[in-house]
Amino acid sequence: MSAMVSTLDELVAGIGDGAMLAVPKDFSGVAMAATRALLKRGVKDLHVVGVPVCGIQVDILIGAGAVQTLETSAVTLGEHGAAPRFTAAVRDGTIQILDATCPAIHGALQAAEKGLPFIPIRGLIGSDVLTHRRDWRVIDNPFQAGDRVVALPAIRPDVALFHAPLADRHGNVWIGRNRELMTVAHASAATLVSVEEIVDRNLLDDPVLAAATIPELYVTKIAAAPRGAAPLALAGRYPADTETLARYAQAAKTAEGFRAFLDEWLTSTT
Amino acid sequence: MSAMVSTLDELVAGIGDGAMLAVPKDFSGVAMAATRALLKRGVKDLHVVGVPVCGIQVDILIGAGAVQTLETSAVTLGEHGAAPRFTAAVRDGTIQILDATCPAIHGALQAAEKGLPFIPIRGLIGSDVLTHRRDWRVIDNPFQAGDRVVALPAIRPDVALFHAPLADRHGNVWIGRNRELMTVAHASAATLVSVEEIVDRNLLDDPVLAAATIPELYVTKIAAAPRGAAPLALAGRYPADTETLARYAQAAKTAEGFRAFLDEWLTSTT
Amino acid sequence: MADFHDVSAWRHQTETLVSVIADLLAGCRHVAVGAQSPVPGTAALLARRESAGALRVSVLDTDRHSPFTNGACELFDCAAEGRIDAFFLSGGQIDGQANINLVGAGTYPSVDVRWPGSFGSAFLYFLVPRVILFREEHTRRVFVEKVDFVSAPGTSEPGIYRPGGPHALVTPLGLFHFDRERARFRLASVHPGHTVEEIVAHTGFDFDRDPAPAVTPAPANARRALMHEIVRGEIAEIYPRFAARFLG
Amino acid sequence: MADFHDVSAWRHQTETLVSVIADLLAGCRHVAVGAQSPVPGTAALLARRESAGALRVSVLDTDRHSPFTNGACELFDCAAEGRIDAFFLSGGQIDGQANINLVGAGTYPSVDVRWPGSFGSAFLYFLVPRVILFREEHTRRVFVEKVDFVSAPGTSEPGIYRPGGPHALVTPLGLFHFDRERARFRLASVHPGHTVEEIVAHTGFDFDRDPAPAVTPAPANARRALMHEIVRGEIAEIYPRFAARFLG
Repeated sequence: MSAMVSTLDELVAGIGDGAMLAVPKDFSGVAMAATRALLKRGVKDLHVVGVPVCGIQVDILIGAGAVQTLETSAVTLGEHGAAPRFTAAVRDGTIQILDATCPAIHGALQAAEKGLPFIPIRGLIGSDVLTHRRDWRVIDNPFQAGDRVVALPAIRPDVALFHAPLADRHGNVWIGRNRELMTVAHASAATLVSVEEIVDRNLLDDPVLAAATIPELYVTKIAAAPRGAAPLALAGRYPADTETLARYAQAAKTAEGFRAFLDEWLTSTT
Repeated sequence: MSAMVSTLDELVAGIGDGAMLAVPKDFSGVAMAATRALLKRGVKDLHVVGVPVCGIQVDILIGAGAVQTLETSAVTLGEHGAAPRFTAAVRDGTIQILDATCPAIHGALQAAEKGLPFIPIRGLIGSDVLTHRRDWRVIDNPFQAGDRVVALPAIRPDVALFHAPLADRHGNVWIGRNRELMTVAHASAATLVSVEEIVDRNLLDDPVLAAATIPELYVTKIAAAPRGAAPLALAGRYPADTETLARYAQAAKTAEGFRAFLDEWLTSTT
Repeated sequence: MADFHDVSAWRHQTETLVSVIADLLAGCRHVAVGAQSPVPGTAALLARRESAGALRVSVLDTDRHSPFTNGACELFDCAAEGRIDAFFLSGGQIDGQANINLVGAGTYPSVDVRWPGSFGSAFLYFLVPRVILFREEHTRRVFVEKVDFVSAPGTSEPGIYRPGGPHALVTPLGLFHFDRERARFRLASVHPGHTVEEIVAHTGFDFDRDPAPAVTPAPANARRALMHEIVRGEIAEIYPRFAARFLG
Repeated sequence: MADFHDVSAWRHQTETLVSVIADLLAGCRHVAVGAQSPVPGTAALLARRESAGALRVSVLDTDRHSPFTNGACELFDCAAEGRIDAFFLSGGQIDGQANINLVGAGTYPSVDVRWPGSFGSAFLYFLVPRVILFREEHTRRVFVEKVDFVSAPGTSEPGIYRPGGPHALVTPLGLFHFDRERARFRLASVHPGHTVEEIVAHTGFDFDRDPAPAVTPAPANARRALMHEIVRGEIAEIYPRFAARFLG
């Protein structure tokens, strides 16, 4: 099944304009090289779901004008500070923001993974996060009179896009401890994965690797992309390129600075 | 933290009379040696939850008079046929049976794992499984008028008891692909695990093993029990002892035959 | 009826059943079978071969043939997401509305005869589009007018979320299709060597039928050869006792 | 206020904050801290040492110091199960009812100043018994009468499931306890070198206080020594930049 293996350009061809696109947080394997391929091709009107938060990847997508709606619990460059293009877009009203809280994103994806129409969640009642989410409901706990609980509709992304350390030619993808990547693959209609390395053996034949492997059943396409999460870190493989991240944080404070960074980034290969 | 490591007798001391005890299905690591230790000590009035089905372990517990209530989706000896003591106990009305369906057991444990009061589930409506579960409710899907869905209350076992291939002295337990063992450990107030082998190194230090390891945070005690799932199989370690299983299936057809098997089994060491 | 003194007659019948079931899987992308279901398992692997790999077959509770890595819940989650097109169910009792009973005969809970339990049927029967009912005993004890306990209902009221349900019933005597609108079985074909009268005599529920139902076609020689190859190979590995009996 | 020209003054203040927070963790079994929270992290590791191992400390988003193996949801699941006793939250704005705002100043959604977002606060604030609010800027810009957006409310109506909530507020000027019944902060102690008047001047909400509040005790020498040892060791590994500044 080497039909699973594609180039980065072929990989991101699966992300259409207007798609609901789920992406992981910075420490879980962000597909930065694939994001560059996506922006080079041009994409617009994305509904991005940050699982459960996002960083430079989504800030760049916003800055490039590719995002219509963003559902997330936070956008931040971490130790490099605020996400400037996100901040500007919210202030200018150029994106629709659906503010969430981390476990709500996880729960709503788990509902989709389980084929449930909704899942309850504790907390939230009395918060403005809830007030502004017209798509959420407060219901009664059927087992305790007077106990109210928030019901979240399932989130079913069109596409999940992330980066992982290892895959095989069949499309099985090893994700290690980042188990939320398995949830998002189960929950999404299509799953696109860039990986550091594609090996010949079948990962499911190794009982130790298999236990943390997303089976190809849920994977649409994979593409090799060494250092594909850079400038972000990939746990166990490489640290963050803090110089580039700091340079981005500074440059993106203005629209012009962002545009210059983006032009350079789109033509670079790492 | 070698306070985690105990003998089998010490391990099962954590299972009191009347406890709600969750146990896995035959292919996921049944703690047969620990069950023998439990029966030697004597235990009664257990509320057993089969996750999601059970076999010889629970048939023996029922035959020995240790079970008051059994919640499960099935009890079977697999290729060795019906579970004779279960069948007799149901006919004689000596145990209370809460018939379920596999995904309902999984869902209710996942609700407990997530601290939810309940979780919805599809299916079930119109079945007598639902009719006889007075503890389940039919509610409205808050997102679609007229769509009814079953709500399951969380199952929060007092104790989870299972057998795994590997643990370390800190109490971290490697479970491989049997991910439901992690769910049941998260969901239960106490988790007792017998293992084939206890190693000196910390399993969480190995990123490949860590991905399928239950952290000691959720583990109460572990005990070494080589061949501790026998006569059942342990995947990747040993096959089922089909001769003993067939002998049990035959002997347990009568109360006398069961008693003779039990007496022999309680005094044997494998 | 499961006791064959004549092994070659059993082999012949099994070939027919495998062939009938393989036909029922046409067009599916993913079929799941149980670890103790050799006839459906053989049919699924046959259909996979004939589909040139378009059909995915998952054999549950086996390390090598199960694609699942997320624990025992994954089969059910996968089905609920619409990723499984066909599955097999059976019953201690099956009635004319395709209700199935895996719990027991008599009055619940202290039934006269207790069976293992409902397993995942009360869920999968609702969610898998093409559920094939398969039972190797065709008697009035099994095929009753009304089951004593509904592990899973054959049909649901309007408004109940139900993308799945019964598609067909396969027995050693014949093949029935299920009409979900009418909530009735229709006899589609009678297996070679059997008659409509025999089926009526051994079926406790009423069903629709043509005045002269078709005879189930015997598997073509090419299909029989493929079947034997699969049984010698993949099936011998998963269901060794079945393969030994089939191959002699 | 976060800009210290005098590093030794910053070190002195940080010692006080670490010491105050460590005291607030007394009796806890499990505290979780964020990967970018060096002061709470140091306090938690100090409290662990002083507890002789009875306190478990989980540092999120680190491979070596996080116990979690079930993905990004596990922190929240773990908290909801009652397995986490203490956690730290902050806010771009915090008001006198302990409501916190991590979203922005101005009118939502097109706020004048946008912050990253609510993260897990709208959940953890309800479920972790001892939430410690920590903010290194003590100004009227932060401590407002009423937050512009409630990421998570300080208190809830009767009937709302809420085993958790605000326990204390720690700033560079003082320590406040939160009274959940009265939904008000009470000034518990003023840090050395600061005054009640200074705190009142820089706090935009009304709070309770004794006529002469206590002065926050300086950490004992033994505790200071332990703190330095921890910063040199465990903290230098998790928060290297903080450790370098602290140790000079």
